[in-house]
Amino acid sequence: MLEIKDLCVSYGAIEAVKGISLTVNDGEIVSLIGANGAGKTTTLHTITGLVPAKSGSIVYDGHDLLKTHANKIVTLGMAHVPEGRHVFTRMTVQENLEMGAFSLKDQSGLGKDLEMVFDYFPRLKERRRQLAGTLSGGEQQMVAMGRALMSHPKTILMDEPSMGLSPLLVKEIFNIIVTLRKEGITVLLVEQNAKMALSIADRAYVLETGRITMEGKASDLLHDEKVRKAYLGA
Amino acid sequence: GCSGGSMDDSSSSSSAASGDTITIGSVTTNSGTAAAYGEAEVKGFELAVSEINAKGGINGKKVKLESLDDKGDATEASNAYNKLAADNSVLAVAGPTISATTAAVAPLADQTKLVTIAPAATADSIETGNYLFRTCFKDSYQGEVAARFAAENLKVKKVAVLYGTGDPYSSGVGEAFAKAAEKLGMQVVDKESSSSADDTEYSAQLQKIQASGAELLYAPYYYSVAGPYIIPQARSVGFEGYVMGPDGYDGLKLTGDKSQYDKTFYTTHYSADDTSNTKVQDFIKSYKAKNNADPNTFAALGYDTIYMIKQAIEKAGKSATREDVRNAVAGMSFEGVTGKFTMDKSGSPTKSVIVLELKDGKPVYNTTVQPK
Amino acid sequence: MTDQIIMFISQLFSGLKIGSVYALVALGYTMVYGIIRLINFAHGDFIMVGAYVLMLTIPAIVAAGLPAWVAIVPAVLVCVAVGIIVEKAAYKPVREKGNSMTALITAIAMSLLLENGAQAIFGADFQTVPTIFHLPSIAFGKLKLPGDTLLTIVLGLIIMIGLQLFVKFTKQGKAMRAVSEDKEAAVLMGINVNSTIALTFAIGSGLAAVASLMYCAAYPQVSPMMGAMLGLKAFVAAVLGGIGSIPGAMIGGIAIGLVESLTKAYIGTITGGVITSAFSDAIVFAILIVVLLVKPSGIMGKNEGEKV
Amino acid sequence: MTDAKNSEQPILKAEHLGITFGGLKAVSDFNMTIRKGELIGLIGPNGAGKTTVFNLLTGVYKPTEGDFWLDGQHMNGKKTYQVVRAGIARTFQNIRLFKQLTVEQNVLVAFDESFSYHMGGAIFRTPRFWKQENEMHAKAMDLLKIFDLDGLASTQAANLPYGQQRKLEIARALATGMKLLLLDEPAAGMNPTETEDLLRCINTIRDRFGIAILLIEHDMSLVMSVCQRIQVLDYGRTIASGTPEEIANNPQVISAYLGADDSDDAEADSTDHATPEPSIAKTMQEGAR
Amino acid sequence: MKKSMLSTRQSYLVCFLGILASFGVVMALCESGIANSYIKGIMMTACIAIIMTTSLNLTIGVLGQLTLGCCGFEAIGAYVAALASKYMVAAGMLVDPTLRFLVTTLLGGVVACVFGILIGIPALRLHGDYLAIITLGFGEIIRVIIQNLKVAGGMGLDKGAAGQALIGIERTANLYIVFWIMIITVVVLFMFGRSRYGRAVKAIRDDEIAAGASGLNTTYLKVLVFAISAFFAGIAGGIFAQYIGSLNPTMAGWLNSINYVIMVVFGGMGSITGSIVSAIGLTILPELLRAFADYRMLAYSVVLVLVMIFRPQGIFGSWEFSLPRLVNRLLFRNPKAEAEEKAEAAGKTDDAAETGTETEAAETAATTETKEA
Ligand SMILES: Nc1ncnc2c1ncn2[C@@H]1O[C@H](COP(=O)(O)OP(=O)(O)OP(=O)(O)O)[C@@H](O)[C@H]1O
Ligand SMILES: Nc1ncnc2c1ncn2[C@@H]1O[C@H](COP(=O)(O)OP(=O)(O)OP(=O)(O)O)[C@@H](O)[C@H]1O
Ligand SMILES: CC(C)C[C@H](N)C(=O)O
Ligand SMILES: [Mg+2]
Ligand SMILES: [Mg+2]
Repeated sequence: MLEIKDLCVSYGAIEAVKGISLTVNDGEIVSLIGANGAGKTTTLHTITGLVPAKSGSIVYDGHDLLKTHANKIVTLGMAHVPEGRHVFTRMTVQENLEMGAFSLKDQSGLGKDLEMVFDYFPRLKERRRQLAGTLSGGEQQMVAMGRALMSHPKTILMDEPSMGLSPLLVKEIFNIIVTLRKEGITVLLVEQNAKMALSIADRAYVLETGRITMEGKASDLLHDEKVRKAYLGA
Repeated sequence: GCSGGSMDDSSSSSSAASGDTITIGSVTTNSGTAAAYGEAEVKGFELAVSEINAKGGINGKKVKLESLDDKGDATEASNAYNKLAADNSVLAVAGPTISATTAAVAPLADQTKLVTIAPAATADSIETGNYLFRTCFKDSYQGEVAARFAAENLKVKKVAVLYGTGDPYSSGVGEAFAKAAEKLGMQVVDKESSSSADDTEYSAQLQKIQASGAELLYAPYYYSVAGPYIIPQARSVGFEGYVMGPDGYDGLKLTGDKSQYDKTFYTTHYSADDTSNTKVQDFIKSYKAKNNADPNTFAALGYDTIYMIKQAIEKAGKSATREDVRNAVAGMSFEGVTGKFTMDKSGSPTKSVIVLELKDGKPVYNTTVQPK
Repeated sequence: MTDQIIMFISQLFSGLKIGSVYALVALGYTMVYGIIRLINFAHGDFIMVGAYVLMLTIPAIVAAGLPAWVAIVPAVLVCVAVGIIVEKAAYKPVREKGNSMTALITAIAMSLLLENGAQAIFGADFQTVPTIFHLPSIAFGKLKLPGDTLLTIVLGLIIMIGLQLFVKFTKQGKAMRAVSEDKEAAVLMGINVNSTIALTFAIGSGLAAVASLMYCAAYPQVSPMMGAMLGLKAFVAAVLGGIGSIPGAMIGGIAIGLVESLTKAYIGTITGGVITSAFSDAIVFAILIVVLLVKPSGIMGKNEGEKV
Repeated sequence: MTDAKNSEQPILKAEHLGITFGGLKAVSDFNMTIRKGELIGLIGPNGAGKTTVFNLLTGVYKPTEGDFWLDGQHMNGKKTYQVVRAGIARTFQNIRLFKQLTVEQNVLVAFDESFSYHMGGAIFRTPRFWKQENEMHAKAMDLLKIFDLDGLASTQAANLPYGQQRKLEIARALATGMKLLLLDEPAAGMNPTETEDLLRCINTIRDRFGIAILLIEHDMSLVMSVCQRIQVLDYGRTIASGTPEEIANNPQVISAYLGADDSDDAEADSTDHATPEPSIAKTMQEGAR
Repeated sequence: MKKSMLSTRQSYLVCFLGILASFGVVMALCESGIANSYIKGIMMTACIAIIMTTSLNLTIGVLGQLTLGCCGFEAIGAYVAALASKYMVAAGMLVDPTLRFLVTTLLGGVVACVFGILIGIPALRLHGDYLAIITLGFGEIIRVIIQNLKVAGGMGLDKGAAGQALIGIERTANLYIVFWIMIITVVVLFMFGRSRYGRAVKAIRDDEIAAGASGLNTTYLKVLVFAISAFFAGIAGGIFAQYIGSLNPTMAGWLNSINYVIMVVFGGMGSITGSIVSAIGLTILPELLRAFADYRMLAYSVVLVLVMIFRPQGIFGSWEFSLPRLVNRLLFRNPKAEAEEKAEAAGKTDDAAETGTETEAAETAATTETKEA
């Protein structure tokens, strides 16, 4: 379980996150929606230690994440699919995926895990020897997700996984998220495609300029008039 | 109306050294690749100054040494020099160390009318015949003496030259040697050069020299290059003839087998076992007492330089101006540890050259070549 | 064998001798550049540090009855320490705050610091290093091939292959590659970026110590400035071979060594004396320029054309 | 709108355009004709070669086969800036602004070629310099006004929020005075509200400048509502082209790109979390109307 | 708000007066004898450094391309000017030293510029460290060539043979004239930077691909910048030759070039003010540290590292000093102008406030010059 309390984050003078609290329970899909610049990415970055927090607390499975070294967080079973993919451009697709398993002590299951990822994303199998930097945007997104899966996460943070993907793939990705949940993985999902995100999430939070302005069951938010107007383009 | 901005104005026609100290400035190369020379010179200066002060100074005034570093760089040298020149209490300057910086300082000396004596800058081209003097002989002369020694004492017929083009000293002496060798009827069978005077690898050139059948290799380089690189590499490509070099060989760094340095000669300014000169032993003794090490040629030149200045100031008298000191240096006769000599019109001494030979890695006095 | 051929072969070997030293130094540059995209201008000075350690420790080691090359142990230790300190004290803070240009200036400043520090401690003068190897030359008739040249070449090859295997197959090696590409993503993979960079510096500096051993075996002299030109040439070698590429560093180093030696030997004859051996440095740089213009990423470098 | 098809010369004509990257045929046999005032969609799965088509048309890559013409002028082998000056401008899939310049300067840079004062003029600040600089400033502000960016003219581009960066990129492209505008996924990363706003902008500029637009986009509601024709790429080849309706119902396109219409589950979307909302085809059809 | 500020024309006038004033100060110092030859020498060195640094800043700071070969161009300018001057003296041409100085210096600049173009066209296809290393290579090649040039004769190989010795160059550089050359350089670079050219060059720095896609001929502009930098480096070389009076090929070496790069980065990339201040500062600093003889280079490198750690953007970042702005502030205090000022100090707007800041850098030159003396 992930619990964030009163988190504040700033970049120099810019306060990006102004005291948010949120909870993600085991096995849930929780969606975080909000306009550009609301602080969604910043929140995820703070959880996985890429950005230092100014105040507040983040507890995951009894571990204080703010006191955990960023590179140890993945060993606690938390993976992060970052915004903008961040694939290793000069490594092949397969090497990228293998990097995902870096934190695992036991590397023997590597082959099986790869097959699993290739099942999710057959396209990657075709391109396994291509340098990730020359892949199309969508293909890179698949690599980033596949790579996260390779670390056997209990929780995955996803930052706009559908960005730049074809409708077919968007659907696939959302299907995968649902499948992941079925397999017991907890998902914290940041999405611009709020409609889709809310339709698969259990609960959701709405973030506006660094503050949480609404929270509740996803289905409720999906039908909320304000949300519809602001984020669903109704 | 721009005279004030001109760099050529000579504002200071300096008055007599006032007060009870005389300041001698020095600009030397104390950092960078030629630093060892500069450091040796400064040690020579310091020794001379302390001796002079111990004996009551010059004209009863204490001597102060104001020593500046030029990093072997022309701009630094002129800035440092200008700093000294602007100080009216400075009566004379010792330095700079290498020819490259001396060339930059030479016109400044004339302009500021400040007598400047370079202990070891041997390049011919720095002469101005005005305010710049030197304690050492010059490269053309040194090269010529070496050629004469090769022809007359070593009796070789075929010689080869190897020098670094980046350095006026190395190429200057090298060219002078080649020219003189031809004049003396020797055959210059190969002339090779390197990119700079501080390369490390010369075996390509040396191999060609070996193949050319030269009996003697003239390789004007600094001690730090000739010792560990040129001579061993020459021997390792199979060259067994004579190796000769200029004063830069002083303090040659030896590596490996000492016998490979046999048959090596060089021209220099002074020799520790030159018994013909009584000053030498005294100098060595007091140098050792002060620095706990043996002096090299450059310390000796530095030492003489200060004494030359002393002699000139004494001659110019108690209220000497910079011009007076200059006039005293011009044409002066001097006897120091590096020999007995007279300044010629262009500011270089006509002096004897000492040839040393390496035996078991140690320089041994071979002969003194008197000026013609 | 005619004299001509003997001369040619020994030229080749003298090129290989200096070339394999360049290669060893270039490997260090490539490792560090590969991971933090920084021309570690101080790398040449690490070699100087190593050389001073050799100079100081060899007499004691020989006195203790051990072979002189054992001095490599203290040399590696000191170089690694210096490398890590330089990284932690200077490069890391600058990396976190500055840009690539700042980092480069810092590297230059560290180079100045090491050079002037050495000068303050040891003086500006040159000092000789005792003989390190007593290897016999291998003779083929009139052709003599010096033993330490062969050793340097073999050592260079072994290190190159070792490094290549390390980077390709070990976990730490993979971490290095990941960090070199994307530090943020590397953290997310569970890689400790700082220790990976420190490790890379340690390896690079250790290599510098090895390079200084081989360098001092061939050119037995140390001075505070000795690293500057050597470092520059080796850096050119690394770029020529394709910076970031381990085999590239080796190829680049050897290529530069050969070019230097062969131009010194033959350029005068070929051009009828118009261009003399004194141009060898210029020719090395000219070749670098031509190679980079034809293949901007160097001989072995991967073309990282930016995808638009 | 369809009468644009009858107009004289096509703005862009591409024939058998193709490029190979070390064995990989990223684009092959690409044909396209665009006329003045048209807005054409280019869609296809990820990695289909859409961006590569843009790169070919803007001279970033040299085609390994085929030719293309702008206003009848043969453009193969032209450098990027030559292509731009001839009249093709673009935006990038990953925003490429001049980050350290201000919003206004971003636009001014693209005006550059339409102003002619020389270095002498710049150094001596001739009247011509001032006249042109002022003119440029006025034009830039006009352009920024269309995108509601005029208030931010002196903000540094890097400090703009994402959506406005996208708009600025379009404004900058417009400033080149092009005839054909290539937009690469302008709506990516925007939420539906912002997308709608963008859509309005696109319509405005097409009508106001009378230019042709080629649009890459994965947001089907956007594509379907603004494009007159759509061309679909897959594996570098054109698999379909036609009106939005035709495309939406093309089985090949559905299987390769849109995904089968699971409208059965669509009803359940709000109740059953297990199923994502899939009625893309439906959205498209709505948009197309 | 505009009403209460200086108009554009007034701003120019203020700057011009500022420059005149600073020249007056320099002149007063020299004529009154307060500045002795040492100080004058340092001022001269500082002027040369300012010309080198500000023009190099155009390539490094504004274009964003690192070059390590600037001293190669300086050397070309220096040798050309020196040889031309020697030739003219020998041939009895242009006997007026000032005129000869100007003509030969300009010639040095032009020849360096030609080399800049020749070298820039191929070299600028590369970026970043590759460009750095390739320019470094060109510098070294120039050094070796000069070294072996019969006419340049290394350095004064043979004093007898005319033209061979590059010592004894007529020392015709006059501080006042050099001061004005420096001012012209700074003004030209400043005006260039604040025009469509400068904007285009900055655009290339930020994103070359996007710049091409905005219709800029990036190759042309890059070569242009390179050529301008080379031209001024050549001018600086011409001045140097005729100030120092003797030349040595090592001046073309990379270590010297790096010194100027350090000055640029130290002052702040893209900031003319920064370049001027750091050129002056880093010229004076080693002189001040002379007292510490052995440790001065050590101290220098430590200072450098500390600045990079604690102020990585350089002392001035991209901030420019502006006399008109200062005047505005003093005369027409108002909160809005101050806010603007603050924003600019924070480096947020680069040169948005165009009119208010027109000749500020030239002005900086002037005022800092005063500081120096
Ligand atoms: N590295 C940074 N430095 C300074 N400010 C930043 C940085 N990263 C983000 N910000 C600012 O922090 C705020 C929140 O940004 P964040 O990226 O978290 O938003 P987001 O909700 O993820 O938006 P988007 O939908 O565009 O991804 C924004 O105002 C942004 O400008
Ligand atoms: N420079 C390159 N080198 C090698 N392959 C490339 C290069 N550029 C593109 N490709 C390949 O060409 C194919 C088409 O890429 P492109 O970027 O055009 O896709 P796209 O249709 O724009 O996809 P997306 O919608 O995901 O952006 C991809 O498979 C990509 O890997
Ligand atoms: C110190 C000396 C070796 C200097 C040398 N004679 C020169 O003129 O450069
Ligand atoms: Mg985000
Ligand atoms: Mg694309």
